[in-house]
This record gives sequence, C-alpha cells and structure tokens, in this order.
Amino acid sequence: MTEHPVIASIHGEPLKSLPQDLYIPPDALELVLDTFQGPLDLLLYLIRRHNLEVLDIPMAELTRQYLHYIELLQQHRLELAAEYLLMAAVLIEIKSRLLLPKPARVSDEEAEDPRAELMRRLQEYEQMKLAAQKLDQLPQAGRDFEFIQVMIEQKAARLPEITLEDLKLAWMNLLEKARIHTHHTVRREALSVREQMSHILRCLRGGEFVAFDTLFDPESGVQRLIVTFVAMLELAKEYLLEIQQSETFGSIYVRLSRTAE
Amino acid sequence: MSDSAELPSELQDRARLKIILETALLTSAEALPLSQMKPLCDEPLSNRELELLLADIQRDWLNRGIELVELASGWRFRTRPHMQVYLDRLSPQKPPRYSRAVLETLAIIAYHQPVTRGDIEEIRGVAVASQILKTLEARGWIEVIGTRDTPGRPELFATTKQLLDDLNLRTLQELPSLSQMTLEENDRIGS
Amino acid sequence: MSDSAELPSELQDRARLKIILETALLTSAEALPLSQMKPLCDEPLSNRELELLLADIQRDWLNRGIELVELASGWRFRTRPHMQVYLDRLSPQKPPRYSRAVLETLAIIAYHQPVTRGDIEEIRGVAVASQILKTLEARGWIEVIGTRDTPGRPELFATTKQLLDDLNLRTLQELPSLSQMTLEENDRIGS
Repeated sequence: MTEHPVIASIHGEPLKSLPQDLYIPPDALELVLDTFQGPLDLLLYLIRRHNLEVLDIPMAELTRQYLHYIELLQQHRLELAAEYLLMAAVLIEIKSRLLLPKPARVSDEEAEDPRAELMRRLQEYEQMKLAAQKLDQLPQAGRDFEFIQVMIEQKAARLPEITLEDLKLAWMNLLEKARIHTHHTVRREALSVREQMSHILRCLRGGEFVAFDTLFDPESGVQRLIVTFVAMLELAKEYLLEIQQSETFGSIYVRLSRTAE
Repeated sequence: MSDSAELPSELQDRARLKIILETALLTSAEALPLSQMKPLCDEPLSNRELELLLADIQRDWLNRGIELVELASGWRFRTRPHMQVYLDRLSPQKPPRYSRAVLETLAIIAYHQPVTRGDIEEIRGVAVASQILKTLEARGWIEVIGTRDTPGRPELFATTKQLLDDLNLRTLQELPSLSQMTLEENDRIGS
Repeated sequence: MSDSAELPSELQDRARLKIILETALLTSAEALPLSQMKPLCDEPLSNRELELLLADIQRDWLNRGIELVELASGWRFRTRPHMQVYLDRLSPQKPPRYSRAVLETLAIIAYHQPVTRGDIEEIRGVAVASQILKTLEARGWIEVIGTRDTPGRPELFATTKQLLDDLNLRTLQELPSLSQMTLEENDRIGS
C-alpha cells in the first residue's frame, strides 16, 4: 500500500488517506461484517459516501476502493465472507469488459452496459434498505404504543353442564355393559318408588319419630299415596325404617332405624 | 383545544393526570399499587391525592362495562360480571364435560336411589373412585340421605332438588323413561 | 336510573350496545372484525349501523389516552403514541430493536411477497441466517404460505395481518411508498 500514496481519486480529486468514515480501527474489525449487510451494502456505502450516482458508477474507482477495503480486511486476517470475494470478482470482470474494445459489429440497439446488472442490483438493494428504515420508523406495537387488553373477570372455574341426553346416554352405556357382563342384571325400577324412598329418608333425617300420616300428602293424589306407601314398605324391608304403633289403631310413628342413623 | 385553554391550569393538570393514570391502568397486565403509579406524575403526589384521582376515575366508569377496583395487590380495571354473558359470545369456549364415569354414577343414583357406593360398583362393574362422588356432591347434585343397616353401614346417596332444577325438571318422573331407553337399546343392538 | 327510564327506548338500546361493544373491544386479546362483533348485539345489525356505533365510541375517546383504531384484522383499542413516554416509566424494559438484517429481510418480504429465502438472499447479496426468519416468524409478522414449484420446492414467505396490526396499518397498500422513498433519498443525496 505504501507505494500508492494516492488511495483513490474521486471525480478527479486525489484522495491521500482513507475517508474517516471508512476507516475502522483494527480492534473493531470484527464489527465490520456486522456494520455492512454485505457486498452490496458496502458498494452502496462507497458510492453514496462520495455522492456518486448508482446509475453511473465509475467502475475503476469503485473497484479500486472495494479491493482496497478487502485488502485492508485481509491484512487483519479476518476471514472474509465468500460474498465479498465474489463481488470483487464481479467488479473486476465488469471493469475488464469495459476496457475491452467494443465489438466491431454494431447492432441497431446499443450494446448493453456491462454495469447494468450491478446497477440494477444496487438500486433494488438500496430500495429495500430504505424500506427497512421506513418500516422501523413506523409506530410499532409494544414499542411505540400498546394494545389494550383489560382483564376479563372470570367467574369461578366454569362447571360442566349436563343434559338429559347425557344421562340417557350414560344409562344406555350401562345397559350395554350389563349385556356383556351377564352375571348381573340391571333391574328396571319403578322410578317413583325410588324417588319416594329418598324423599322419606330425607324427611326422617332428624332421627326423631315422625307421625306416619304426615309423610303422606293427601293433596298429591291416590297414585302418589300408594307409591309413598310402597316406598315405606321397601325401606322397612331394607331395615332402613323403624315403624312403631304403641296400641292397636293408635298413631303410627316412623323413624330412621337406629342403626341407620 | 380552546376549551381546555380556558381551564385553570390546576384543573388541566388534574385532567391530564387522570388521563395518564387511566391509560396506565387500562394498559397494565397486572394490578398497579400506588407506589408504582407515582412515577407517572410529574410532580410528587401523596397517597391521599392519588386515591382521590382514582376514586374520580372509578366514578367516570360507573355505568360502563368495566370497573376500576382496588385489590390486595393494587388497582386494576376488570369487567363487570353482567358483561360475562356477552363476552362469552366472543370466545365460545367449549364448556368442560364430565367423564363417562361421573355421568354413569349420576345416572345410577338418579334411577336407583337411594343407593350405596357398593350398589353403584355392582352395576358399573368397576370400583367407584371417591373423587367421582365428591365431584357430584360438590356440585350439589347428590347427597347422603342416610346409611343402610348392613355391615359397614354404607352411606345412601340420592339426587337433590338442585339436579332437577339444573336439568329443568320438576320431578324425577320426568327423567327419560328407562323402559323406553331399553327398547331403543334393543332396537339399536338388534339392527 | 330515573334518567335513563325517560330516554326513548331506542336510545337506551344504543347506549347499552355501545357499552357492550366498548367492553368487548377493551377486553379482546385480538382485533375484532365486524363479523365477530355482530353476535354481541341481540338484534341483527348491518355493517353500516355497527360502524356508526364504532365511530361514536371513537368520538367518546377523542381526548383520552387510548383510541379505537381500525386495523387490518379488525377494530382494537390502543394507547395513543404520546402516552408511551409515561407507560415506559411503568415498565422500563423496552422491546429490543431489530437488527438491520432482520429489518431488511422483513422489508423484502413485505414489498416482494411471496418470496423464497433464495429471493431474499439474491436481493440482499448475502446469506440469510435461519435465525432472522425465525425471529420474524416468532413475532407473528411473517409466515410460510406455500412452496414454489421449483427444484427443492423452497418455502414462500409472506407477511401476516398481525404485522399490519402491529404497525397500525389496514392494508399492505398503506406501507411506505417505494417510489416516494427513492425520490426522497435522491433529494437527500443531491443536496
């Protein structure tokens, strides 16, 4: 490098030292690849730093600066990403094609500028780079504003509901099981007797004697009276009730059998 | 704008502070204790002053769907209970369901009451976990109405009026008829 | 109570409906589209009627710390940006800023969607680390919407509604204009 006191020449102005903003202290070199997002970013930097137009790249200068930068990095044994070296090759190729004499056969159309593809890529990349900055400037949820979410006061954990259909299905399941386990049968019961048995037990829960006739509600009709009576007999049969009558035709009292209390 | 410019500046500050507090409370995922709210005010405020502002915000929300409440851990907004029915329409979560074991146990108690745990086990052919009976008791659907006079004096279970209410029935007779079900079951098996 | 009893019942219903809508919008974890709000009303409402109510709620919150906004996926309350300076006092940890690599990848997906990882690498001129795509996917801003019918069947990435919501945009058309950006940049360089 020492034999080249003039590092670069921008628009004819010789540059004697690396631009301040291009110089990166050796101990910060590891940051270099983070600073630039890749060779396109580095090229854009070099072009824009010197107020050059992407559409009219002075290839010689650009290539020289780019290669110099790569060299600088390599001096510090930084492993350069393949993309940077590939770009160096592309630049040299474009530069050499520009140096070659134009082919003699001149078609009507202008021969394509070897820089065109590079310029297109640089433009496209620059557009996305700007777009990224703009996106970052938009107000962003969590950073520049918050969404509102007031707590919903939950009732105590929601309890399962059941329907008659659920009960019916459960029972059908049992029936089916009963069919498989034939060693016992599911008896069909007169439901009202069962209900009345529970009802009587509930009435007697105090453990005291209760007058027999108070357990019957004359208003409820003959059928209900019979059912209540059958229920009481069932309970007596299961030794759940104690029925007492101190004298013939005297009042009958009923209570839970003492052992059942 | 011109309106607020005419307010005495003290009132303006108070109104501004209320807006800031309200916004912070609406945004915060957790209840805010007074101590955490203080940095929101540019000038130091006493607890008393802060509480007056919060009471003021509470009043502003009096007839709305959410309310500002003070909890042990601080102040926060929450929905009023009567809003639940509408909010449920937004997120129709499937209600939890009882297991088959629970439903079968309930069916046996409903149709065979009063029954002991042993009765239930005999019909189901498997042991009945205590948890199942506890679940149904806690729900208020079954209760112990006595014990059977047999060795061990097992408890007798019966269904409650609450079960009938919850199933919208007046009496147990309105339960699906067993004979009808048996017919259906026979049809189903037969086909 | 006595006041509201004197209101025409139509006005009452409207006020009630506004409260229900406001509560739903304040409590929802996501933006609510009109279609989801309709079940909140006991009587069927047209989009137009619903939008009038929402505009009404918007007006109610005009000079407050939060506002009702229409986003890509529906309506939602959010804090006004000038409140952020206070809210930051409550929770000093700011979300990390995204790296340039992440932002450029996001921009390419947003403006060129649907794109493959290869497309992104082509434009950026460097390999795209998996971590970058994972970061954007985890934030819910991009998603795979299919594969391209070329060898290797690479995945096609596109941006999500959540990205628009989080940037307070209703459609992709509301993204900053590319041509406008280039003009601005050229002006900047030229000056």
